[in-house]
Amino acid sequence: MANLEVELGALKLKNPVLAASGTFGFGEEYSSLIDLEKLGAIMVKGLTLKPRQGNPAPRITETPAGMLNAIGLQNPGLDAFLSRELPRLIDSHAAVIVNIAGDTEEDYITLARELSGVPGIVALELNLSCPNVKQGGILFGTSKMIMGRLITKVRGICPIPLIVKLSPNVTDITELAHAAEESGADIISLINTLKGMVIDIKSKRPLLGNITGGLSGPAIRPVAVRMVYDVYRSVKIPLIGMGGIMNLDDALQFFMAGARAVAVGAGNFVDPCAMPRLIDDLRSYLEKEGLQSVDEIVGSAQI
Amino acid sequence: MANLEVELGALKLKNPVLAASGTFGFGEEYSSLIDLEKLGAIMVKGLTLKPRQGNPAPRITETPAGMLNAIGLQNPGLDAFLSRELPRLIDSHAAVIVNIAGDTEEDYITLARELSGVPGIVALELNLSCPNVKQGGILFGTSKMIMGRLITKVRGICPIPLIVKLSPNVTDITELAHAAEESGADIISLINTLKGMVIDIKSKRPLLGNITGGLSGPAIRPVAVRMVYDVYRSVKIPLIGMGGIMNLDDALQFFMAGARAVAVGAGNFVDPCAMPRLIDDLRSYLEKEGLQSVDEIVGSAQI
Amino acid sequence: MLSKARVLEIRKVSSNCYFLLLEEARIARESLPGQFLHIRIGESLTPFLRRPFSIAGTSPENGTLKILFQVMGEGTRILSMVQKEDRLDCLGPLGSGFSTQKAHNTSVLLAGGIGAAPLMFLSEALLREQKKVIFYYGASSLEQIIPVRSFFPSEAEVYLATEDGSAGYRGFVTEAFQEGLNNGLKPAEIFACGPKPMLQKLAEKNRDWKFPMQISLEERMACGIGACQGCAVTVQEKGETRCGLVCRDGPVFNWDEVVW
Amino acid sequence: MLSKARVLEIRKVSSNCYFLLLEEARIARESLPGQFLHIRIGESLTPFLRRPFSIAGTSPENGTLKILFQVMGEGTRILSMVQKEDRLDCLGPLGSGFSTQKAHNTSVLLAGGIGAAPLMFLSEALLREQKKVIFYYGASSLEQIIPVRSFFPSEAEVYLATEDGSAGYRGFVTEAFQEGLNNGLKPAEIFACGPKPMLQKLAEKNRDWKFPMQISLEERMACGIGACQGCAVTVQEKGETRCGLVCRDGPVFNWDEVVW
Ligand SMILES: Cc1cc2nc3c(=O)[nH]c(=O)nc-3n(C[C@H](O)[C@H](O)[C@H](O)COP(=O)(O)OP(=O)(O)OC[C@H]3O[C@@H](n4cnc5c(N)ncnc54)[C@H](O)[C@@H]3O)c2cc1C
Ligand SMILES: Cc1cc2nc3c(=O)[nH]c(=O)nc-3n(C[C@H](O)[C@H](O)[C@H](O)COP(=O)(O)OP(=O)(O)OC[C@H]3O[C@@H](n4cnc5c(N)ncnc54)[C@H](O)[C@@H]3O)c2cc1C
Ligand SMILES: Cc1cc2nc3c(=O)[nH]c(=O)nc-3n(C[C@H](O)[C@H](O)[C@H](O)COP(=O)(O)O)c2cc1C
Ligand SMILES: Cc1cc2nc3c(=O)[nH]c(=O)nc-3n(C[C@H](O)[C@H](O)[C@H](O)COP(=O)(O)O)c2cc1C
Ligand code: FES
Ligand code: FES
Repeated sequence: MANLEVELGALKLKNPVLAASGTFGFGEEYSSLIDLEKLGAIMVKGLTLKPRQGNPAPRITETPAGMLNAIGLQNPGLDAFLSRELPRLIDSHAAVIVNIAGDTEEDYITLARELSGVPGIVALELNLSCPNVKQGGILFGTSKMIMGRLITKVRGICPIPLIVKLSPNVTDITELAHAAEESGADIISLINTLKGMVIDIKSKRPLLGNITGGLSGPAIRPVAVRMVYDVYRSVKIPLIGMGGIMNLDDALQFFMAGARAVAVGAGNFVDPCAMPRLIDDLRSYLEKEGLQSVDEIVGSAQI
Repeated sequence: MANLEVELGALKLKNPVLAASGTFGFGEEYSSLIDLEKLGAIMVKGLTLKPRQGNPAPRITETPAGMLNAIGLQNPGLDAFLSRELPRLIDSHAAVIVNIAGDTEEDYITLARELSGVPGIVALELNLSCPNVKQGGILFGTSKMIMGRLITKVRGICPIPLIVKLSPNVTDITELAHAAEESGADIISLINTLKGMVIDIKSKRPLLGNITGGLSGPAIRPVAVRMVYDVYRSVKIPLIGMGGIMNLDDALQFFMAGARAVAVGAGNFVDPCAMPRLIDDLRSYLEKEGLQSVDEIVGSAQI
Repeated sequence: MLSKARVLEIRKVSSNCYFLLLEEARIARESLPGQFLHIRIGESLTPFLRRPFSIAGTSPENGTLKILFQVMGEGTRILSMVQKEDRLDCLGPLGSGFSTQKAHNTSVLLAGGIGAAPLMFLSEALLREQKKVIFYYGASSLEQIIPVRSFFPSEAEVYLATEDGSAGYRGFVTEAFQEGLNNGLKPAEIFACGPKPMLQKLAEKNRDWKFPMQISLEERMACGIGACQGCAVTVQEKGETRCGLVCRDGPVFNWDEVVW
Repeated sequence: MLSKARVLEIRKVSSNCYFLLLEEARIARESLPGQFLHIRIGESLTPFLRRPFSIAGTSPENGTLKILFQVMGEGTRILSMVQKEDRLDCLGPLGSGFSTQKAHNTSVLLAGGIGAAPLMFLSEALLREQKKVIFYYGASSLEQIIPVRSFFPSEAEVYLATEDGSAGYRGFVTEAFQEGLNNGLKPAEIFACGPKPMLQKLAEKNRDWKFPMQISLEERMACGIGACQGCAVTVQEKGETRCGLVCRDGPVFNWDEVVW
């Protein structure tokens, strides 16, 4: 039987199929549908220091071959996560990656300090799509300088693998990937959602309560594959690819572009069994192709 | 009967429905299918000074709710355009907007000089998605500075309305829109295609001969609507919106977001009659809603 | 929770509503009135997301269940073209159901349009509990009315209201119900499902009436199981507001929980 | 150029090929062998683009035409589910057709797989011109073979080749044809359609043979009418290479025009 284990630097995963942050809650919701232990890891819903209420409704709408979401990081906050959500996740034997977000550098640092010692948490993922309130609202993820400084600081106090999640809403993602690597990121995950909006032509108003939202799903897959392909050439650290993955064929594009692991996001909503099936299909694919491990196809489409 | 005429500054169009550059050739190909005179204008295939062969095959592939193209600006060059294509367009009574592209500032300036006096050409559209060979290949459309300087120069020698077409592959499109306005653009058109790629998992190679291509079609519509919405707030000059428009409902989103005219691109491939039908449907819509002109809904979704 | 249900019957029941009879033993057995199924429409990427539909009745003995749906957009248009023997990918039953009081009493069911669907299922449960069921059902016109008599247990009293007066009371179903109250109707509890303005109106009125009242809400859904936080509705509990999820905390809420 | 063709018949003719009989008088009247239709698959946004299919025959008197297609991916899978009386949105006939010589002579038609489709149409025209038609048809195995006899005029001589030898000659159709040549076959002209490797092989061989030969190419298409420059193929004319368009300059090319 082919071995699905992958090593992303110091992060060892039983297989390279992860649940993308924000699309899998804290795992519990899906536990009656699938065996959480089977997944490579669960990247839990974006966590902030204090609980957040999130954005006004409507928060989601469908778009051609995709969806927009403007959840607004609704989450129960650090304390409730540690006392209520994490124990349940650990009980289910899932590997947990915590996606953290904040409005200031201090938020990130506090979260990283509180979380990185906790047993059961295998890595942290920095969600940089939040506006930096101290720097006039510039997103952490769109400025090399602001991002680099944040990563350096978090790196300093975080003994576990640090994943930096890149936003696609930038002119040159390779530049930011490079800055993330230089500043000490162990792994890069990409892509987060593309900024988009839908207008309700009946009411002549933006449909989402938050006006704009993040576009995800198969619609953005070509953009995501391209970014993984480009970033693979500019950094040496491993990549986690995501954006519109629904099945094995989609995932293979990401591996071949250069991702060492993939995450399924909106695809979970359409098919709650997408991840376990992808894991099985990936194993069959490796066996059929006579491959020992996924590593043999990582970046194979690079020319 | 509702009046479909629109004025985009000095550019008066009989209606606000245009053919997007590169998707409608030089009009001739569609002339047996639709009456070219009926269209607001035809933005012809990107024109360069010298003829271009374009990229190796395959040049297109389908993606979820969209397509990728990497035509590579194949075109017959300025001379053949003036002697062969333009006369036919003029015979068909179409309003012609010429989309021009170059590798150097001089290319753009020469094209603008040669084209802007020619009867039958109602405006020029600057396609800024080409790499600036003199500036180390930075795209004209991704740097405020390079773009601003180019526009200022072209503006100086171009007596007819000047449209600047913005690329969506940037961190902050409003900044570039603002720079375009400051430098003398009369109209902004947006969006061009998003950079993307597809990997052929059988051959483990990028599918397109050019490796990457431009993503268009309904998949990108939410991104396009958002950019029109944002740019509308940051400039005073009129906008031509495009990106995934297939029908009236799609076009209305763009008008309400702030576009005074819209262009249909990939939609023409799927339904060659999309534009004439959109024009008829728009007229019926205005009448049903008791509106005098499209101006009454332009930007109506802004809040 | 994920099953392929077999289509036994699909039938048009009004100008824009369809009746769907599905066979899936587990869902038929487990479903409670007020719960819903999250159904995948075709296998194409457009429409992308699943669509939620209330369960309109079950027959656990036969392993079958009913759905009533209205054609609204692309998804329901495609659903209306399924054929006998097709398989529908159904996630569910999901959400919390209606809870009914222990005592024998008079229950009033108020439905606007396709909101009738979950109340049909509920009426069967109430009748089994030996309650008197009075059903007020409103639609915009006669042709939009589902032939309730063929879906509703015959023991239920049914009152129709149409906005154009083409059948039953002329006006809104809330007004028809108000008339009933004026004529001495004494509901012990109310269950309502319909368009938001109707429910909002009822909640307003109920500040005077003060009947026990449960309402079933709709919101756009992605996951349907509480994972994405997409279907948020602001709810209040003891003066404090928080974010509730229609798919998990609802779709049935107490009338005074919802912040409109 | 844009018509809604009525589906008169759809039928499976091999393990993965379907026959489609359409009614559309204008297309039936105007089509030439070698031309194709650009067909919209359903009304959903996925699949997004139209799909090109060769016209496999027409009956101008009845206003009907034939298509033969193979299920390759999503688009053809959906097309295989159309039903009698459905309407298909067809753009065409498009492209240039085969041109045939004036003289009476022996024409050899070489098809690989679904490449047989345009050659069926062509064979009818050739037979009307009183020519002798010899058809070499290859597929990977028996079950992939379309029952040519029921689609091909009985006057045509037919030779089969399968890669696994399950029917006819064991090997590639090009090899079967070579054997024919070895046995004295003297074609006056050749028409070929099939997978790229087969056509490339033929073009190579023809540098020795030097038969007049036309081949029909495939390329991914968006517009189908020469507007998008998407279906480029490099062609040469008098030593100069330029970019040709399969949809407009082709799909039929002279064998020595194409730069492989
Ligand atoms: C818990 C629940 C139970 C439901 N039960 C039923 C039922 O039994 N029968 C029935 O016919 N319908 C029911 N609905 C509504 C049904 O889900 C929508 O009508 C359907 O999803 C529309 O899909 P569409 O693709 O046809 O329309 P779309 O093209 O997606 O939308 C058409 C219109 O419907 C509105 N809409 C879309 N999705 C929703 C949604 N989730 N909630 C509210 N409005 C929406 C949109 O604003 C739009 O105006 C229920 C909804 C919920 C949340
Ligand atoms: C001029 C012309 C005439 C044709 N005539 C016929 C015919 O008579 N019968 C028939 O069955 N097929 C014909 N084809 C091929 C047919 O168009 C493709 O098989 C079809 O578009 C595949 O669609 P899909 O959605 O099923 O597959 P997709 O999912 O789009 O692709 C499946 C596979 O088919 C390949 N493919 C897709 N589109 C094309 C294309 N345009 N050209 C070549 N390869 C492609 C892809 O590389 C992929 O591997 C013709 C193609 C052309 C260009
Ligand atoms: C409903 C929803 C909520 C999301 N929330 C988060 C989040 O909290 N943190 C984060 O980093 N990404 C979040 N994302 C982005 C996803 O993790 C993922 O990067 C993106 O959706 C692209 O993958 P997909 O196309 O497979 O969905 C969210 C996406 C969706 C659809
Ligand atoms: C095949 C193709 C060729 C294109 N060529 C050009 C071009 O030459 N110049 C240009 O400015 N834009 C070009 N575009 C971009 C379109 O004009 C348009 O901006 C983009 O496709 C978004 O619109 P759509 O989604 O309606 O296609 C091209 C698009 C396509 C699909
Ligand atoms: S639909 Fe995802 S939380 Fe309710
Ligand atoms: S498909 Fe557009 S030019 Fe051939």
